[in-house]
Amino acid sequence: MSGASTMFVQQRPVGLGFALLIVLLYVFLLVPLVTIVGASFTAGLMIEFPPRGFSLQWYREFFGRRDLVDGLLLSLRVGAITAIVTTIVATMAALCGQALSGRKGGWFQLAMTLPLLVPELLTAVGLLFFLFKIGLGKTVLGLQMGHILMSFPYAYVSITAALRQVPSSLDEASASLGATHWQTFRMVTLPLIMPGVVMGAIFAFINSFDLYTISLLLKPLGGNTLPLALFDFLTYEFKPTAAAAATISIVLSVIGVALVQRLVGLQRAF
Amino acid sequence: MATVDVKNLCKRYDDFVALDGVSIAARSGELVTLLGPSGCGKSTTLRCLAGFLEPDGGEMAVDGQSILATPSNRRGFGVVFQNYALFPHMTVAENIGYGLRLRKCSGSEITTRVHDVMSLVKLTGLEHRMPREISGGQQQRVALARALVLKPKLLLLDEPLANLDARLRDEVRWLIRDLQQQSGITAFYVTHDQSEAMAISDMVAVMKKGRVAQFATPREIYQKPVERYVADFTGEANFLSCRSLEACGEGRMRISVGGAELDVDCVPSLEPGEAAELLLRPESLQLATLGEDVTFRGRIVKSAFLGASQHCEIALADGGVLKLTTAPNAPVRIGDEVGIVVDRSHAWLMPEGTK
Amino acid sequence: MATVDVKNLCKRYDDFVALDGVSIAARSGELVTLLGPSGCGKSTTLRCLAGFLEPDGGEMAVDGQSILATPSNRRGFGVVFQNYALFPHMTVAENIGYGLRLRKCSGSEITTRVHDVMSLVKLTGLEHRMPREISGGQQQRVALARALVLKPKLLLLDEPLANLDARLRDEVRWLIRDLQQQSGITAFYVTHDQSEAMAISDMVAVMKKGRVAQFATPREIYQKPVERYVADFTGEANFLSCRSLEACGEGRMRISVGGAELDVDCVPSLEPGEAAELLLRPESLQLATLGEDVTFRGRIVKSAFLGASQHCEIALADGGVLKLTTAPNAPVRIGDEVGIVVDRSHAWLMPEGTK
Amino acid sequence: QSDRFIVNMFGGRWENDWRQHVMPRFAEQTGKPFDLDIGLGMSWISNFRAAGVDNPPFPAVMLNEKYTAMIRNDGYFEELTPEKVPNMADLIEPAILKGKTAVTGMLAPLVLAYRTDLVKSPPKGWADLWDERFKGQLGLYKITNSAATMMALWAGEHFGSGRDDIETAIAKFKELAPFPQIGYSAQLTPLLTQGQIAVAPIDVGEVKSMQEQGVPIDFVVPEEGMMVFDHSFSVFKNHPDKKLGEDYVNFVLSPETQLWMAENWLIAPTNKTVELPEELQKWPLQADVVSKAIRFDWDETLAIIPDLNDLWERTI
Amino acid sequence: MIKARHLRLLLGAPAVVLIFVFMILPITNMVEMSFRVPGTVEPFGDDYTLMHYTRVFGDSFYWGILARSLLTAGSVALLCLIVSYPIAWHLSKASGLKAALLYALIASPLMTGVLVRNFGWMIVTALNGPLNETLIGLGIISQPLRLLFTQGLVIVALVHVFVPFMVLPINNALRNIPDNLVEASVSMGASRYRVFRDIILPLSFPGIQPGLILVYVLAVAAYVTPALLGGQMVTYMPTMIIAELTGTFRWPLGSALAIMLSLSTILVVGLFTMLTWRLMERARA
Ligand SMILES: Nc1ncnc2c1ncn2[C@@H]1O[C@H](COP(=O)(O)OP(=O)(O)OP(=O)(O)O)[C@@H](O)[C@H]1O
Ligand SMILES: Nc1ncnc2c1ncn2[C@@H]1O[C@H](COP(=O)(O)OP(=O)(O)OP(=O)(O)O)[C@@H](O)[C@H]1O
Ligand SMILES: [Mg+2]
Ligand SMILES: [Mg+2]
Repeated sequence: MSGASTMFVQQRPVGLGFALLIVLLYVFLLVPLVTIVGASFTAGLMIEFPPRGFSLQWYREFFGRRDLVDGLLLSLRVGAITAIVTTIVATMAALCGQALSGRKGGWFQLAMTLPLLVPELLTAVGLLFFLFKIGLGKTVLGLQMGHILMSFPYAYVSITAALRQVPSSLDEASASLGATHWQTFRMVTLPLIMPGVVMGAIFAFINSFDLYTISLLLKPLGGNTLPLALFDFLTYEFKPTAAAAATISIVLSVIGVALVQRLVGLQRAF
Repeated sequence: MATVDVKNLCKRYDDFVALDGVSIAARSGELVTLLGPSGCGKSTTLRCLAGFLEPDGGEMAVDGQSILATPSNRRGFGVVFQNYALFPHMTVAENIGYGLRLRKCSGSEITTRVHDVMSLVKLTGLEHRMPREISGGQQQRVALARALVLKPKLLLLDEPLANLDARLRDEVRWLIRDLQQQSGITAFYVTHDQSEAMAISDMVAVMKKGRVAQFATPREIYQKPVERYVADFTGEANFLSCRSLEACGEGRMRISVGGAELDVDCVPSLEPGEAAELLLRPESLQLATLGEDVTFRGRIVKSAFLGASQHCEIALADGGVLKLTTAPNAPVRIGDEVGIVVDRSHAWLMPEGTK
Repeated sequence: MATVDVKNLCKRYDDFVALDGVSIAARSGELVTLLGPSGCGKSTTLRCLAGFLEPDGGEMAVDGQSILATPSNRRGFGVVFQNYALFPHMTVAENIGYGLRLRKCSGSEITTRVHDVMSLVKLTGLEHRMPREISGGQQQRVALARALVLKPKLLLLDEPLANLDARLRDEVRWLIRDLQQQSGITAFYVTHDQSEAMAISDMVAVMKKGRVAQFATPREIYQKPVERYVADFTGEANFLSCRSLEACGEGRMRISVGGAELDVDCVPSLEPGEAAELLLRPESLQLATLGEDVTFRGRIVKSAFLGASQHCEIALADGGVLKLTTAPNAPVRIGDEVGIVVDRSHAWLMPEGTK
Repeated sequence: QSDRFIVNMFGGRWENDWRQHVMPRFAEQTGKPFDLDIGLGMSWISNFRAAGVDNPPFPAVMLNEKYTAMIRNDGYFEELTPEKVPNMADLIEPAILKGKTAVTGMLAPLVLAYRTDLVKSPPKGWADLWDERFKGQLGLYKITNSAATMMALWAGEHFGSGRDDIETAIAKFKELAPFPQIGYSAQLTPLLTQGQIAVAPIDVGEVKSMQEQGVPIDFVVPEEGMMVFDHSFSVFKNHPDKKLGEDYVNFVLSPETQLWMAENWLIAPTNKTVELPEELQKWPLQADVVSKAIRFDWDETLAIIPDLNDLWERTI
Repeated sequence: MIKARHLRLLLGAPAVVLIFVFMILPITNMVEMSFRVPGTVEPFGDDYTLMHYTRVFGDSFYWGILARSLLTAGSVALLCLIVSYPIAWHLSKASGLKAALLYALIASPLMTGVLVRNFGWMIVTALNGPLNETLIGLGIISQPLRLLFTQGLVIVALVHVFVPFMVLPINNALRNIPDNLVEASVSMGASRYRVFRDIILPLSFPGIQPGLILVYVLAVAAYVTPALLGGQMVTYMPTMIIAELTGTFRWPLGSALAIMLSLSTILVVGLFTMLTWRLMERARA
């Protein structure tokens, strides 16, 4: 870094141009989000940015709409279960993957990330047929399985990365001090991979919260997830309520991230 | 407080033979060092003992009882790792008390025992620091304390000083030796630093490609190595090819070397007439002053001031080079013709070996 | 082939003063070593010279010309890093040829120059290996070759041997010294290993917390240190507190120590009556044999066999401890009463210092 | 028999209104709690097909006739009669669909909407879409939407040899390209609102809500006749709650429900006994207007659709 | 100890079951489906045939759509790389709280649903939206641009969505490049540009390659964004597949198309991996 900084000192114009570029890129990342949040507070009747005045009317409208609120609740529930189950299964799988070496480890890794590598659509349609075959068609459980499947790779990758940072000598040290495998896991490994585990859970949750195609095909009778409800809403009405709903999901995500920050520290989590 | 017997230990990694019949033993309270270059199998041996690896063959016994079937966490050995392997999420005190906690000791017992061992290794006051907040030397001592607090039967140390700087190394080395002797714990110690091995061991096993080349006391290893490899690895050495002429007494041999004939001690199994090499340690050579009995003559080709001493290299007439050490202020000038006096009682004859 | 002048170099990292007025100089073709404990500012000095850091004050000149305004990539110095900093994605030959490529040399010129320098550092045959496929010692030589091939005005080496094991270190150290002398390149060399510094330097700068404590030849640094810190850092040392009684000639002083009165050399600035410390290097002490002029008496409290020698510690009657080195086979038993002979020409008196 | 009565409905506003204003009355009638399965024709059909004839997930279903036609010959549906569904007796005649497996419960008129500020002389009929003055200002549907299908069939008939003259139809639409192709009529709303397009065939309900938001917009009923989205209701033969399903269809066809839909959604009633109130007279919901709408035979249409879609995708 | 190792392998069982039962079996099902004859009553018949594949592979129309899908995904991946690289570089130089904030910023698109983001783009690109207003305000354009339902917007939105997937691995790779490699190269006379070209770029490739692959795979299969922002002006494979599977109910054909898409994605990724294998090998420290 210091080498580069010296170079900056000597070639300031490039540095300035670069800084400008970086700012523009970050703006690019933020623009749609800022727009939505802004638009959700409009006092006008149309979705627009900058908003026309300030009002909370669209939030009131959102919470008055059962279709949207029910969607939010279902999404939260499915997301929470997905996060918990996925994290447990992925932690176990990551421990297993660590014990596999070389070629076998590579295949295992590939298998675990398969849901990410196959187009979601193919999985979704395949699952639709399959779930009806085994009697889980149009049930919350079926939807849940689809979400767990699609969120699994994110948790797996995050936890595996964390596990790779734990030197095997710590396991050995713990064993040499008399710990059983379970004790080593609980007292040494788990605390050390916690940032990765929490990050994995958050990723799984966020991913589940965002799944569209899978949910569209697998959704249970009488249920709609928030993205589906929002899509339907946007299909028939183009009102700032949608911006309010979107803002609420953004806020939920931010709360999630803040939670990670409190629990494990964000720097360690990535 | 335990005797250890390792017999004919073998271990393969896939196709690669890492241990090829290693036998070593430790008497109760002894410190045994495994010495050898990188990759010779020192860590592998230790890890088999610790139970982290399962040997493919051979026997390991502690106090006469085989430990092959005992899992690592029930062997009751203390292990100290090269990079300390401290638990980064626990304070110093928690690290040290971890083993006691596993043994379900009471809180107050843990506190006292941790406190005692911490004052033993001079860490008092650092209880609540995290491992990353203390220096390398202190970390090393935490690792040691963590092993010692459990009063292990056997202490296994894998290059415990490798990550310390020269001055700290010295300090911690003596600490380890003192603690080991005070508590009378049997210990295995892995290093590739010969001076470390020499300084603190009761016995040294010099390892070579998965085998033990020589297992003996430090003095014997240094002064009476069984082969060139051992001599080479245990300190600076000069080797001169020579012809062995005839035996002249038990373990002695007359040889002809560099134009001179000498009687020297030799490896017992050596036969007269065999090609042999003469080992001359630098400290058994001296530049001749007037009137001394000069054995070799040559010209100084290199010299370096080392503070406590000077290092010279002298080219002999027949092309060999002898390295030797002189007092720091002796006048050595490159190019000078000099004579060399050999301390014959410290010359040693070995069978000619591949290096 | 360049003279270097560093004057009063200062560098701060935020609030922390890393360099606090460092002045050193190198004559053409000299090898100057920066020696000091971790964190004393050795690397910082070197990195200022290399242009990786901008000093906050002071002057650096090469051949009389200030280089402060020259960016790093136009200074034309060769830099060798502690962990080699080889480009992992280039073969050995590509690594060495990289600088030539940047200079737009023709392909054939690159090939010959790379080939030449590789045979100089004895790497021939490894051209197409990747850095990770060669040993540490070989990597070190690649790093060296990569700097040398550009025929730099000045060679900067930051702990180039730190990652090598003891035996390799010796080999590469001599290689560096030989190459530097053959090519006559001026060099700055950073290390915290005193024996390394002693062995290969023309001049040594001993650094202490961002300053130069002493800048002199290795011999002077070792034998006539200006303060205890320098003596301590440059080798094993015994210090005895004493009273200086009176000057007895240019740079000599009469002192009273441990019950004896001695005439010894001293730091020129020392005034009679000042509190002072006597430096006795272990090699200027000897166990007394019969009839010798014994200076001190004491009891052996520790001894260790080191192969080429033995290390003893002797407790004096007044509580001081003297460390000394004896021949490997001298009979030393812990508890023995012994007399100690001092080589007075190598005793050295310094002002009393904080350690 | 399940403990809840489940039927399907579109999402968004449809779902919300159906849940809050319509279904409670039916639940009161039957004394059974209800739930809605939200989705679209294609997802319901996927589900019924995946579930198979013997296991329909719920008893009664609302579908576009396009989708009804897809499975009505597969034996999914019960034949409906006035005995089972008394209100069938009052239906306008075209509302009873082929094979009596379905009855149209909602007719949503599709008209031509235009921005009054952007369009100087409004279009009169479908053919005006090809007029130079609207070039680049049109918003149309993607071919998977039945509106696009209907318009293509109409174009085949109008410009070519008949409804099955898909080559001509596609060629005519090619002339209009590029134009935004929309999945659902409400997706045209933001485009019209923002003025990104000026003319589009759209559900009258959307026109009304845009007018309420203050968008300068108006509509014409095309002179060739408007088109309609028809949502038909069917009952599954193999569902244990079949009887409830029939009651539900009857409930939807009842004058109260029909009037409610007309007032709130601008849906044209199919029950002849419904009297439209004064304020609804300006919208094209009256039985005589509706009867003049262009209608299609979806069995025939379905046979054409694969080729039509194919050609559309390839050409436009 | 053998037993302990086996126990550890057993931990993988739930995950393997999950993947096998809910992923591999259903997809095998789909593969089988793609060989069925089209049905008259049901979406597929009982007999097997290759006709869907001969049809799909023998028709330049499908090849065209496939090529468009693959090319679009390719340009999304490349653009994403261009956008992400400076961000990753900037991020890799940050530490402490600043790094945490930047991470949060970069991850923010991930944390808000696809739908939400797309919706945001709709507002941004509205005729009277902020983008048009800004551009007009800056005098760059005089007439508002119609951006919604253009292919450009689809690509921009996809790039936006995938930036985190690209930034994180590249940031990782950049962080693993020791500073002294840069210094070494500078000391040998390298300019800023040469340092980047010769050292930074090749050594960050282990981050670039997985980033490109991941973004490519995700972009090929993207459905919602093109559907929502593209206005169907151009057809991509996923839209086609959805239409066949859920619109016209030609399941065997739809399956065949889905499999064609998957196979060609795998082929492209495999080819790319092979072509860049040497670069990866070299950069692996
Ligand atoms: N897990 C493994 N798989 C394959 N080979 C291994 C493995 N562990 C060690 N080896 C090989 O076995 C040999 C002995 O390794 P070991 O770690 O015992 O050496 P060592 O003497 O401790 O060396 P060092 O001083 O470098 O630690 C080495 O050549 C090493 O390459
Ligand atoms: N980038 C930095 N920011 C803040 N402080 C620094 C930085 N780099 C070095 N320092 C501090 O400056 C002092 C001198 O550092 P320098 O690297 O020169 O030491 P050194 O003598 O080379 O030590 P070592 O032998 O450990 O390499 C150290 O105390 C170090 O903590
Ligand atoms: Mg080892
Ligand atoms: Mg340094």
